[in-house]
Amino acid sequence: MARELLKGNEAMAEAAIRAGVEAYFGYPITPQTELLEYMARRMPELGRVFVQAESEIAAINMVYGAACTGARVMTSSSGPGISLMMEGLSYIAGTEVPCVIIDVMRGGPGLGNIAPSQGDYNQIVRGGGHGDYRVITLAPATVQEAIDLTVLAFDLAEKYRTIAVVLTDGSIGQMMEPAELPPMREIPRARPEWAVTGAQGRPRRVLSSIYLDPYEEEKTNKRLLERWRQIQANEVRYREYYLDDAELVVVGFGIAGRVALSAVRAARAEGIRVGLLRPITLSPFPYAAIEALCRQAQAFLVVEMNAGQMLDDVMLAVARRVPVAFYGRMGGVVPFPEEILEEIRRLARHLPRPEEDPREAWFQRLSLVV
Amino acid sequence: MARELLKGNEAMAEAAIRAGVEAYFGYPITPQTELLEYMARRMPELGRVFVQAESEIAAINMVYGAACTGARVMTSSSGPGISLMMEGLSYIAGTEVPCVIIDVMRGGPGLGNIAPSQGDYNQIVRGGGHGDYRVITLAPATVQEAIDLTVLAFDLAEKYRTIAVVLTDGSIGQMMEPAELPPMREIPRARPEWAVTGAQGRPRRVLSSIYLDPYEEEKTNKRLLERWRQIQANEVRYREYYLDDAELVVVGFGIAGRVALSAVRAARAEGIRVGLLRPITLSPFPYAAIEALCRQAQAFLVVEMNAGQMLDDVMLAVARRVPVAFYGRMGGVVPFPEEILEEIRRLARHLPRPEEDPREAWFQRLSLVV
Amino acid sequence: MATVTAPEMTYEKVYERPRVLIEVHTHYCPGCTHGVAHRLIAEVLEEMGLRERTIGVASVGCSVFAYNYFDVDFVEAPHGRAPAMATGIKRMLPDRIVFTYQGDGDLASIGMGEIIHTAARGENITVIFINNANYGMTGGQMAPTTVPGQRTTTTPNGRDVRRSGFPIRMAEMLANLEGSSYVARRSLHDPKNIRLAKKAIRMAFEAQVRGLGFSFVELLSTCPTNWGLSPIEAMHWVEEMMIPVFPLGEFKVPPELKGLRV
Amino acid sequence: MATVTAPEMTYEKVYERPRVLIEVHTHYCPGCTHGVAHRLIAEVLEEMGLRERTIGVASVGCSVFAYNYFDVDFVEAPHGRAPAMATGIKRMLPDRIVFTYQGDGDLASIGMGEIIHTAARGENITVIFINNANYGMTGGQMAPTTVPGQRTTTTPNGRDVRRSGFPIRMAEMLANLEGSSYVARRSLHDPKNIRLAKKAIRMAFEAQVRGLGFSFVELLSTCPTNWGLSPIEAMHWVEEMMIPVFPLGEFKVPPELKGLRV
Amino acid sequence: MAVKGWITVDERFCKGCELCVHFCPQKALGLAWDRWTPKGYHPAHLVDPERCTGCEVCAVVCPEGAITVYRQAPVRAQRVPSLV
Amino acid sequence: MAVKGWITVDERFCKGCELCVHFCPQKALGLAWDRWTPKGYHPAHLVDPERCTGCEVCAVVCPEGAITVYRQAPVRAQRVPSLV
Amino acid sequence: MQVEIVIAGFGGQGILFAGQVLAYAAMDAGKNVTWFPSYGPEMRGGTANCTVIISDEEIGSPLVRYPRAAIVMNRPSLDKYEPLVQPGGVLVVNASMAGREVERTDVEVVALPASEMAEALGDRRLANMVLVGALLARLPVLTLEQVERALQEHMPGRHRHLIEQNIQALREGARAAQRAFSPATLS
Amino acid sequence: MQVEIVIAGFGGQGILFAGQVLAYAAMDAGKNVTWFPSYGPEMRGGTANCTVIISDEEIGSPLVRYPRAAIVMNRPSLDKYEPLVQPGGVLVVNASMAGREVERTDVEVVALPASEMAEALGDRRLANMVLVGALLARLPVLTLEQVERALQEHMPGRHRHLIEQNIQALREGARAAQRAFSPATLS
Ligand SMILES: Cc1ncc(C[n+]2csc(CCOP(=O)(O)OP(=O)(O)O)c2C)c(N)n1
Ligand SMILES: Cc1ncc(C[n+]2csc(CCOP(=O)(O)OP(=O)(O)O)c2C)c(N)n1
Ligand code: SF4
Ligand code: SF4
Ligand code: SF4
Ligand code: SF4
Repeated sequence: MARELLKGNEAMAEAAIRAGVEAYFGYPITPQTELLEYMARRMPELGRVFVQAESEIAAINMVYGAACTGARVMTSSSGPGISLMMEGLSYIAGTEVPCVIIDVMRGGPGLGNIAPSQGDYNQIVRGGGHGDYRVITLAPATVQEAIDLTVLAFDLAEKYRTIAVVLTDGSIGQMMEPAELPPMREIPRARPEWAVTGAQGRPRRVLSSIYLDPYEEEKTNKRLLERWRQIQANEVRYREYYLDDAELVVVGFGIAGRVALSAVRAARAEGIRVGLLRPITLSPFPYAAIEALCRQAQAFLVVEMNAGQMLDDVMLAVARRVPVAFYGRMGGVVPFPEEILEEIRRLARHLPRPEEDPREAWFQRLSLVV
Repeated sequence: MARELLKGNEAMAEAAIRAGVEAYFGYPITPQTELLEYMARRMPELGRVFVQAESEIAAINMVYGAACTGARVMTSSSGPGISLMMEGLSYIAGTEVPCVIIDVMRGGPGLGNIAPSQGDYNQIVRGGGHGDYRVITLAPATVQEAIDLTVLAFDLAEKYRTIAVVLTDGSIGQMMEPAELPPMREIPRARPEWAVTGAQGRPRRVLSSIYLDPYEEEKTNKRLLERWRQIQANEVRYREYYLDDAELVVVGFGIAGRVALSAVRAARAEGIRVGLLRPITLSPFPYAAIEALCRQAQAFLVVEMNAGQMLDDVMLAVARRVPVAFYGRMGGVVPFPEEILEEIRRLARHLPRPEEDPREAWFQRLSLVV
Repeated sequence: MATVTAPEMTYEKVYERPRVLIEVHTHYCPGCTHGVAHRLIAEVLEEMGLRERTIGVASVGCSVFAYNYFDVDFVEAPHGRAPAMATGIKRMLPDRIVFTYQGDGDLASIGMGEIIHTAARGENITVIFINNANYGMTGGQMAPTTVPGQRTTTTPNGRDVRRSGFPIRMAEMLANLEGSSYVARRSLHDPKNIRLAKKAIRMAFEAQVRGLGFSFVELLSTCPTNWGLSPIEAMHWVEEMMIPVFPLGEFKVPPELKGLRV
Repeated sequence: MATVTAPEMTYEKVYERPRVLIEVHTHYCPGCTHGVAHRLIAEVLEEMGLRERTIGVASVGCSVFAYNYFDVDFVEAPHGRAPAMATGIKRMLPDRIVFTYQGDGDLASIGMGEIIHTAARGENITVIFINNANYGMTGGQMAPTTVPGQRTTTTPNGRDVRRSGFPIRMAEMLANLEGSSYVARRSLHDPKNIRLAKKAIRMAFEAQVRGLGFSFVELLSTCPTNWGLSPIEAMHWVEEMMIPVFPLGEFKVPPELKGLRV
Repeated sequence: MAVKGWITVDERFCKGCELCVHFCPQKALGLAWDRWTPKGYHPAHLVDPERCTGCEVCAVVCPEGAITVYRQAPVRAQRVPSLV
Repeated sequence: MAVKGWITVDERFCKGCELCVHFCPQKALGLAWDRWTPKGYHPAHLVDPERCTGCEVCAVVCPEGAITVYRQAPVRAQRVPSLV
Repeated sequence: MQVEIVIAGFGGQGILFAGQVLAYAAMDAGKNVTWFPSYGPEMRGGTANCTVIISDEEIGSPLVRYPRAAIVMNRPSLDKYEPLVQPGGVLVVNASMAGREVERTDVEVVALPASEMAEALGDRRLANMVLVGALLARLPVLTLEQVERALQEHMPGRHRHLIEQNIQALREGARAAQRAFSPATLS
Repeated sequence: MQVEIVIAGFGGQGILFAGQVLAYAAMDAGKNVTWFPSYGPEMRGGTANCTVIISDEEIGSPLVRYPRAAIVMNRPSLDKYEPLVQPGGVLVVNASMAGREVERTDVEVVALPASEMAEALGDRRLANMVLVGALLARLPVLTLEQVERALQEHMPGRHRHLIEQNIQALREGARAAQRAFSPATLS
């Protein structure tokens, strides 16, 4: 298909439609609203379901109900709205039905602002809802990736009967880039064997997240864990740039990873042996890939648009074998390549000790500018 | 004062009252309900405010409003109800007003069950709401501690203008133990200089979490971060048992830490040099204390009633200097001391390699029993 | 069950437990009329031949285990969100019969937003609303339907309307929304009223079968355990204390169902 | 401002901007009647001498920045939760005057539960409800108050009541709750109605001052930007399209305020 | 003379709540104080078969759907109408 | 003869929405097309002072509280009543 | 020295109260004690149980898999806890509701028709105290007097009129336990 | 080779559209391109801007601190972006609204009375295209033809009747830019 100039939010909406989404339930919130509005136009045209819910809580529970029928369903929101979905997400996880959530992050905490941010990494990756559950988290850095990962999200969610989140932010949601949309898929008529559709000519089915007996609940927790282990084994994804001979490794996801790429190129132009690892699946996180890089890298630089959330995952992988530095902007500020280039130069000049706390050094420097 | 036989939930309620709580807003949920019911009786007697909110969302926002007047206020709930409070908590954090939340954990995810659990560690400690914020998290292991930490929670919340969570579970909430209540405190008449009370003879005040300009929001994020650094510097708390000559160190919080204590004693009786570190502040987490123990310990055993959440924090502190093993029960199952004793014995017999993944070994053993 | 034969002559079965009710012992307290409501719904589904087309949505409350008792497909919703889940299901499967079964804490307190908007949207589902004037499952706290002066564990001196507010009449509120088709309040406190309650439930499902939109039946129900009354005393308490606050009747009957004999 | 002296004789000031309105340029679009509502509230607070005793609760919507415009203490609530925050404030400071200012998405959609329960509790606060038939701040999506057939960005072919439901009349709904004291719906589409709107706002605050419980004023307001109309066209649209769906009037006047001349 | 009726109580379900006993217009029912159900309740039973008219009232009020009602009639193919 | 009135428009606030112009019963107001406010709008002003009666209608409809209204009267201590 | 006691039976048999009485007595005796109940209205209709641990040192786990003693007041509880009592421990059975004999021979067994004995004392619901009395006769972790004082001190106001009855039941149970001497103790 | 262009001015001046036209042209020319807007209704009334990056290789950051070129359509935008344009870069100014002279001498400056020129072409709102034309005359990252084709290809249906006007404006701007030659380029 031909390349079109597409806005991230609308591209993800159309990608979901081509992937065969049968129902969308959502509520307006900047910087995600274009996705909702696109669905409001297109879904009825296609005879599919669009409902503007009265709230994000209603939206996630409509998704929950629709998912129980075995249909491909989704919602999308941002910060405050996502927080309201936490109970519903925990129920969906506990009921083991698949669904897709697109989270277009904005500055927080609280009402904050509508600028691009990565402040909700922990909320999504470490589970903002109650109970032990994990969700697949995909982080696009371009409009094309936003399209591809939206489609992938549906496939993985169904394959593993889990929640898949496309975790992006206002920058990807609002920017336009040339991208190619996938062909329109057929919507499968058959429903999975667990779906609730009316007990016609078969024993009745029940979908619920309640297990009053702790030992039964523990079995369920274990089942979720088993599934998560498969996901960890099969679904880790990331992209590498200039890593072959890299002595310094920058790690960043989404838009931050993309800004870092410009900085890495500039640093290379200055002769600095630096590369970039951009995690595409934030969970499962590419621990092994980063651990492997410890053998070649003299230091890591983690770049995020938050106070250091993915940083913990990198630290867990590196385990202080080599030094880790951190650079973060917060509250909706998108770093410029120049800032990251400066950090790379500093690392090239002087390596911190592995036992140093990267947050400490960062905070000291931050205090000078903010 | 004399020791009384007190039920955890009621002890925390009375402790809050003695600490001068002026308003309680809550909603019923097992295994926390006795706390609400106790407040329903006592608060009106004392001429203080009790409101049964229509939902946990209303409750946390009533707390938000009341906190903005500079009063000592609180709510309490469990799993599903806490998840519904995530948006409100993020707003409160972003507005920098103090309040206390008591979270009496139960089995999850979803509706799950009402048995004791520690499955919500990540939700509270790593921030279940959107945006960059941290909350002080206190984990009692006895009814006496539940009392003391409830009082402490109010003092710390006000000192740092932050949210303080007493993170406990159905076992502490429901069990009875002899404990001593603190004397009744005076309620301070004076309101803090930021409180919204009507602009009488002073410039008006505004409390909000919105900072439309990302650079302003970043300043706010930094202010929160600064405060968090102070909290990390001043407020780390934990308890040590038999650590002086310990070669094996068990780490567990709350009821799990207490069960571990029985196992440690039994192991000591068998001549195993094992000790226990029980974190009392889960955030700020006692990283330094655990890091220090790496010099003396041959291995750590992390015991939790979840699939390994605090485990990540221990791993961050240990950084694979020495092996870490994990033992978890999930879904509301409380381990018996015998189970943990068996894990200690195994460690004493054979040490894993530091690079081994503790979850892997645990999961394999778990598969045999669950 | 085979017909029982009395010594001298034959008897014929005139009533038996509906097959839609699964043959298990329920967890409800002795004398709790949740059980009556269950039986009436089961009878209606059976008489209308809807069992294989029906999907139930259980809610959080004593009826959380309702899915154990009906021989139909079921899901269990988060507290108060059953109407939203039902909306999701019905939009995907418009030709199925979808009903929620909710208590008064669930529907009228935490679930107020969902029930009103589901009614306003005119979702073609049926809602069975059990009003027992308190939160049963959690041990008898005040509900939005708790009557003035009623003692509960959170209104130990009786509900003081100045501090704890006034009871909310859901049936009347929902009847005023254009999206609702059939709305009635009935009571389960004696045989006569139980018969009327069944008629209302029948009407509600008839409305859904005809695609007339949101149908709602509020049932005044007992909670002997938390009221601290015997099952029989509880039946009287409904009549004396609840009905004056929650008048019985059909508040909205769509023209299509007027004069329908059920 | 000094009095202006026209060449031949003296003029005296008969109206000036209320002092309770801070002297700043607002972020509202030209001709948006959010500004009129602000001015009326400011005038009432000034006339009643309540400035120093008042605490406002802003909500999420175009009026999110209301706290920048009133010279009174203010807080800003999460979307839909202003009544809960106001409850928390009022319970701590019963002698202060607490009001919320909420849009129709905020109050009637996501905030439905909070507004109904706050009214049912009879919280002694005042709620100013701006009904502009859509979500302004986020760019003109459907609101619960969007009138049938109205085009919005989420009802591109006009609101189809079968798919998107019917508009909700908040004033009528809240008037039916025992906890509410004064409830009115007014419009801001011309000078005569603006004068009536101010009277209603005055009555609402009078009710709170007297401790009569929950008071509520719904104001039909314009959103020229998202309606795609000029400010003047928008005023006419209110009259022609909204008033037929949202009748004006006082739906509940407490006896204590009957005959009060304001 | 009134129709002759008969009822059976399924003791797997009965909880001895006595609602049937209370509402029976003929006062034909009672609890069996000498027996326990598997769940530990005293079940209801027909204490005075002579009085039962098969009016179904007991079945109408039974929360457990434990009661089956029979009525005298000439022998023929069974119909099982439901309640009300 | 009608009361003589006068109005001033505070150009810091005016957004040129023309509501005052539209509703002025005397058609005494208009926008100043030759001027911009600091925020880039054409402000309203009194185009025909002779016609203004000080009826306050413009101030009543002004969303920005930008209008001050004066009315002819014998010189004495000022009272500043508010609207309505 | 630490002693763990499990009390189990139907809801309504006064299981939790019996445990609380022991806990109060232990507290007043200056010992460490924990009382851990099965909880939640969701448990309604099911069986109730509680674990009381009395110890001289700080108590670790409030739950144990193998208690030192158990009082079982119905059949399901007997089936559940008979296998768990520590060898040499004490198993007190309400013979009125147990519906079967105890099989284990390595524990001290006291089986009393507690319900009937209680009925004789005027109220079936005193069976729990009868069995507590019996337990104390065989497991001298607390004296009868200490428990009686605990009843007097801590019985909630609205039930004070029942104190005497409860004390009677305690003593009756203890006396009966002395008489009914089980072989296991001889070994 | 990568070129960054910032376009800034009041909302309603067609800022975002001007950027999109460039982006479409770049895409059709087979180049990599990103279009990054200021966004959100919350921005209402404020100033609008967008950043267009055109490059031969995969584009990293869609935002830059120092753009190669800037089109500023009002005073605040001039104040904000004049200092940021790269030395040797291009600064295109709508003289009708700028309200002051450009101070920098190390950048190529094109200042045109775009609003008046647009008015002459029949619609003030064509000023954006006038300035885009001017930019392309000095920064040959795309040809006029490519941009004209982009207008024809991608102009949304309901605005197609405006295509001709827009093309006129483009050409007019380019022509004017050739004439108005600024000293900076000589240095
Ligand atoms: C979000 C959330 N809050 C609270 C609870 C706890 N809870 C379980 S049942 C219940 C009350 C149910 O009462 P009602 O709806 O009246 O039904 P009933 O039990 O009276 O039949 C509550 C509050 C929960 N499970 N989830
Ligand atoms: C939980 C949450 N959901 C969504 C939003 C996004 N949001 C901001 S304003 C708004 C709509 C406000 O519309 P309305 O209440 O009608 O006020 P108006 O802007 O029309 O004055 C929404 C949905 C949010 N901030 N928080
Ligand atoms: S608690 Fe009340 S509502 Fe729940 S089952 Fe028992 S009697 Fe019924
Ligand atoms: S968007 Fe609508 S409601 Fe918001 S300020 Fe503009 S005109 Fe007013
Ligand atoms: S009504 Fe039903 S449950 Fe109750 S006693 Fe009679 S048969 Fe048993
Ligand atoms: S009404 Fe007010 S804002 Fe509008 S033009 Fe007149 S003075 Fe200006």
